[in-house]
Amino acid sequence: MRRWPWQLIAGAAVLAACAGLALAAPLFGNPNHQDLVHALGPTGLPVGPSSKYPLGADLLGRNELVRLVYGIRVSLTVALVSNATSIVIGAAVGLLAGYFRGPVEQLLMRFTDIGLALPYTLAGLVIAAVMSAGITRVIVIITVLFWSYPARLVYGEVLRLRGRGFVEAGEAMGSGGLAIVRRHLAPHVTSMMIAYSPLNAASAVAFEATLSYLSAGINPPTASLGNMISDGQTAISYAPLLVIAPGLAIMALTLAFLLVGEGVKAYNPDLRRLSWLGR
Amino acid sequence: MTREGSGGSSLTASTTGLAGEPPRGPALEISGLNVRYGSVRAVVDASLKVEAGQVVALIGETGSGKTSLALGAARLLPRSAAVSGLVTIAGRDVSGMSAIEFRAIRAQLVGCIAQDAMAALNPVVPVGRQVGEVFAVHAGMDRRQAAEAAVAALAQVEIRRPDAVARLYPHQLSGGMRQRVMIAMAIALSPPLIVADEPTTALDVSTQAEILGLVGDLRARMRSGILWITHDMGVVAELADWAAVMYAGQIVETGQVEQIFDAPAHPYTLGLLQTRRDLRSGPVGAPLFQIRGSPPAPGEEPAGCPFRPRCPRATQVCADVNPALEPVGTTAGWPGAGHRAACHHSGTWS
Amino acid sequence: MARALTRRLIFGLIAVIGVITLAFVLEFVVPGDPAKAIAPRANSSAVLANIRAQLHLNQPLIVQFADYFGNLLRGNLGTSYVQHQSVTSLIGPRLLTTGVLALAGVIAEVLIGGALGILATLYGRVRALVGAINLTLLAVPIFVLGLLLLLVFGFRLGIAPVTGGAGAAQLALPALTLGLIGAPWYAQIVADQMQDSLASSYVRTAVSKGLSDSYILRRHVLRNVLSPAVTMIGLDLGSYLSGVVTVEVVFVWPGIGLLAVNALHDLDRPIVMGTVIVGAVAVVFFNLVADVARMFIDPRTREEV
Amino acid sequence: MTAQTIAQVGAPPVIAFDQVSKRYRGGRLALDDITLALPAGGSLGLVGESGSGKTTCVRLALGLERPTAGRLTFNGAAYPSGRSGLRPLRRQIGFVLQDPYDSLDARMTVRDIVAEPLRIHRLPGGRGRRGDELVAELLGAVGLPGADLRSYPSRYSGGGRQRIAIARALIAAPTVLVCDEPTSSLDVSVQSQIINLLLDARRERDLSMLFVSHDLDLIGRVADTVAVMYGGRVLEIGPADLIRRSPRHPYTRALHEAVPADHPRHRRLADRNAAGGQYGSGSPQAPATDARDSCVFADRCPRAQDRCRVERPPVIAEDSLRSYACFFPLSDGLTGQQRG
Repeated sequence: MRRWPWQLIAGAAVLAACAGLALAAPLFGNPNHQDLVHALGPTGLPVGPSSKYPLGADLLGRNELVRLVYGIRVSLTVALVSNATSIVIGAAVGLLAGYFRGPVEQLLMRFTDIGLALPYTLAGLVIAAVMSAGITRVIVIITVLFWSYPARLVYGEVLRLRGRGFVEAGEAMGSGGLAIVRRHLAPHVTSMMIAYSPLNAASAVAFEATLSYLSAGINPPTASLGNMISDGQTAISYAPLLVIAPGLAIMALTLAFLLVGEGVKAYNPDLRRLSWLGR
Repeated sequence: MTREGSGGSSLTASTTGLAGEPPRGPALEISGLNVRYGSVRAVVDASLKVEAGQVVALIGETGSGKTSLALGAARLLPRSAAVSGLVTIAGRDVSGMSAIEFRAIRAQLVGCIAQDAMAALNPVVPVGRQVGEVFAVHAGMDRRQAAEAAVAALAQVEIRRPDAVARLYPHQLSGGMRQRVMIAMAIALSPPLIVADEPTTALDVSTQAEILGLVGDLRARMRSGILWITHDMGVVAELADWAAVMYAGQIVETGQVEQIFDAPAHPYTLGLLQTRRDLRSGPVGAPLFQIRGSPPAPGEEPAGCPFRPRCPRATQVCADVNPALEPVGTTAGWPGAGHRAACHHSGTWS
Repeated sequence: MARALTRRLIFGLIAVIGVITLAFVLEFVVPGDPAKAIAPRANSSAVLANIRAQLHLNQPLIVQFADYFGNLLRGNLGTSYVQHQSVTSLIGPRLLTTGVLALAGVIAEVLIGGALGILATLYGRVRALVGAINLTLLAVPIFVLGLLLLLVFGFRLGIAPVTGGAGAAQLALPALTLGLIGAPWYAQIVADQMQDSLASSYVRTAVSKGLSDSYILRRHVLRNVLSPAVTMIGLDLGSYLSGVVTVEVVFVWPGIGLLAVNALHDLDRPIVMGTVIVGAVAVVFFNLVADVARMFIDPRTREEV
Repeated sequence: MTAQTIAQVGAPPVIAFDQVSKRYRGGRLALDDITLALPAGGSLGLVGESGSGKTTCVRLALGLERPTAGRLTFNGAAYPSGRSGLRPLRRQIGFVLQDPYDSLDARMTVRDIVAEPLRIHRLPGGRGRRGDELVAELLGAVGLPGADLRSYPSRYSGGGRQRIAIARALIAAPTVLVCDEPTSSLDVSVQSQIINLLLDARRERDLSMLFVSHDLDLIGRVADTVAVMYGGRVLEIGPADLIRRSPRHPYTRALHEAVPADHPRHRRLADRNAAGGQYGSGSPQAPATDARDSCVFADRCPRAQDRCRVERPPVIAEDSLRSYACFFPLSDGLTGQQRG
């Protein structure tokens, strides 16, 4: 086997660490426990970092570190689930539309067009208004908004593949329609989706945080990296950690997914670029 | 270079050449050229000469190094290629020049014709402008003059309605038309050397015939030397005065075309000729003549003569010593012909 | 060429109609009684029933949708429940404000991204650094970047205003946020296209014609890089014009996004519908504009059916 | 006579085109009233330049396209429609396509590629060891003995991949071999090896063969009967050596004259007069294929007269073996070319 590229190793390591944290979350304590006596100082302001509160306390006297760990757990769950749902739906739509031309294709692709025409964040807010806060809401929103782009990618790829010699050879050998999809189209589409999904997961993490920040995702008291930032925003001048810590956590998680994506791309060696000028 | 009368009318209205020097010496002289891509040696110690007004065919199959040699000489290989050896064009030592220095005069020295004109022409720029920019940059013409010179150049290569064609984009032209545009670009400044990399391989046989006819016609009018890369012995027969056969990065035979066809002195050359002759005259359904085995993979350099594994008369010496390019006995060759081959048994083949 | 464009236009219209239908259905599933939104202080149910009757709210969904769609075709987006003004009069000026931000954002991302892409392609030494910058910018969510810029340039250095509003000074930070968020996408496109172009046979032909590096970059490479970048610009302009909600919220930039967010909180259905429709139309319109632009840049796309 | 065996003389043609036309969605007429027949046990060569319609004939023969007019028959019966209907027919057709880098699925192992026809038609050997042996044996027969069954196509050269494609074409014991320019993207020396493999396979397995190429010389060596195509029509059909030595249609002769000489002494293209702009490829676009009632070669033909531009030449059968579509055919007297 070729050596794993460093990006893949680094990204996977960070993801593993986050997953570890997520699973061990309960060991850190109760994210909603308020300790008004110790957590808040004499003037009612949250106490800074200390041994008991490594990241300090938030405005309601809760342990910021515990909430951060639960926030990571939420973001990771949302990213993995909504990434899977949006890609499975998108790939299926793209594959069906690409292979069964005619009315099926037109119907599916017009739905994809609608998905792509939706004003991104706004549509998320509108859907949010319709559902009660929580992880399921965020996953539904992300799935509804994220499936159309992979669908368009897969549709284009299937159209290109249909023209390729080996697909026509499959047909000329007498292979049935579904057999061609299963044996020739699906593997190529799968490897394309494997390369795309880290990018999709990274966008899901960022979008979940954005939705929660706009209180259209996971609302307090449940801890989410997004709503922790919107809560901490008011204390930005005297307790910046309440914004910086969740911010960095989101970036770490997103970066981990992106690195995995870069690693996957680097793993299958496409042609090295030749160049005739430039330094 | 200002052109003396020499019968052929100068191709374009005014070409300010290399400070007025008339062309001196051979169009191209290569000695000891090596091209390496990383650890893979594509061209090994190759030497070759193209006289003014002469067509030299560089023959070889995929991976023989023929393209690396020709483009290496014209300094058109990507930066990842390590090129060494002496290259002089029209008497000027080009290999010694810096990139900037060479760039200034390269268009006046060597014109290049690529194999796939579709890829070699910019898809989003009208062909007229792509021809005209040579004049604009090097012949000091303004935009309008360059456009006129471009239309004249297109007319030179027998394109009907050149003014209309000049406004079209490459994808709107037929294969033959695109190749004519490439030729027009290459001969724009009547350079002493033309390097053509299999220009007719991608064309239909009737279009190829026209392009060969056109090149034959231009050759008579221009005094340029042409280095023509091909793997088709028919094209060599049609166009070349002199031929060099390459195998596994080395020149294995070189000589006048008649000598090569009448008395090939290297088994690979003989094999190529027999393959084509048998293809054209053998009975229907009978097996075709074939050179057994396959060429060495890039980077793989067997001991001794590279052709040994495929040679019907290989002996022990062939396995030990890689034969150098030696003159073939004058009896078999033409008097003073310079027919040379890299084979321990070169005299026994014809 | 016209056939290809009309086909795209029809698909675009279908998409817009689809968005309208979807938004309309969603709006009606929204819990809460619009009548209360109109007269929050009214306590007697009679008054509320009267309002509901006036707005035909008790008629079946289909009739209300047909009614709404009919008005829409006549350019009447209805009246805001809360501000009792026509939706168009509310959205109009806001559209301009968001438009200015969208344009500034796109210009910023093209310049920053383009520069990063060109640097990464031409100067090998810088490539890893640009790669790291791209990854970092991709990893940071838009509101985190916004807050960071606000924290640094607003609070700490005091250069940029921290209060909302749509003045030129207030434009800098939100536009920079958009620019930095979009930059990696453009850097990627420009780098990929430039590398393809520099490795292409037509650049080798240009080199063989003794043209200078800068001439080749300007006259041969640039145009081939423009085409995919233009498609991306069309996509971005379309999506930004539907209100860069997050940036507008973080910087309190009075555009459509902010209007929509508030309208959602106030259950002001016509405004929300209005902004969604404007958004969808913007996306479709600018995709078409990008297609036309691409046809001028790359003649091969003219014949594409 | 041709290599047709006695037993099959009376049998219906394996593949027959009966006044077949094909117009693509964009309006382009790729085939215009084609009548051709691949006799049982025989071999038919289609030769023509790009845009002549020869590849469309292959696509119709493989059932990848349906004719817009006329009838296609396989062993006398009409081509069924739909994938399931075509399956039994497709089992009998082995094919080798032009681009070895495109016709093999880069994600499948060599074993799965070659054994795919067995799995499609549920023949023994689709899976498991029995299949491995079958594949290994066939790979040996096509010049890849001891090839690693678990390797991927990317490891093989153009010639190697074409051998894998031939093994795939033969594994389900077809009765017909359809080859669409199988060697045009290979080197000349590799071409001979691949062509010899195809000729051996045809002889050993008694296959009929439809062979398509732009290379006149190659067609003359591979096919008993040759059909010359241009602009979507058949201009001439006849035995390979007669087509070469004494063509009837001016286009056939023009094609032969365009082939480069054998020896520098017989050089004729490079000195202008022989081929001086005869084909006028200086004109921008490809031949108009929609010239309904005129000879499609009229605007490039040196012998063209008014009649050729207003009337479509019917197909004239000179005898049981030869036919051509030309008002002013060449007679035997004019050999027309000096052969090297």
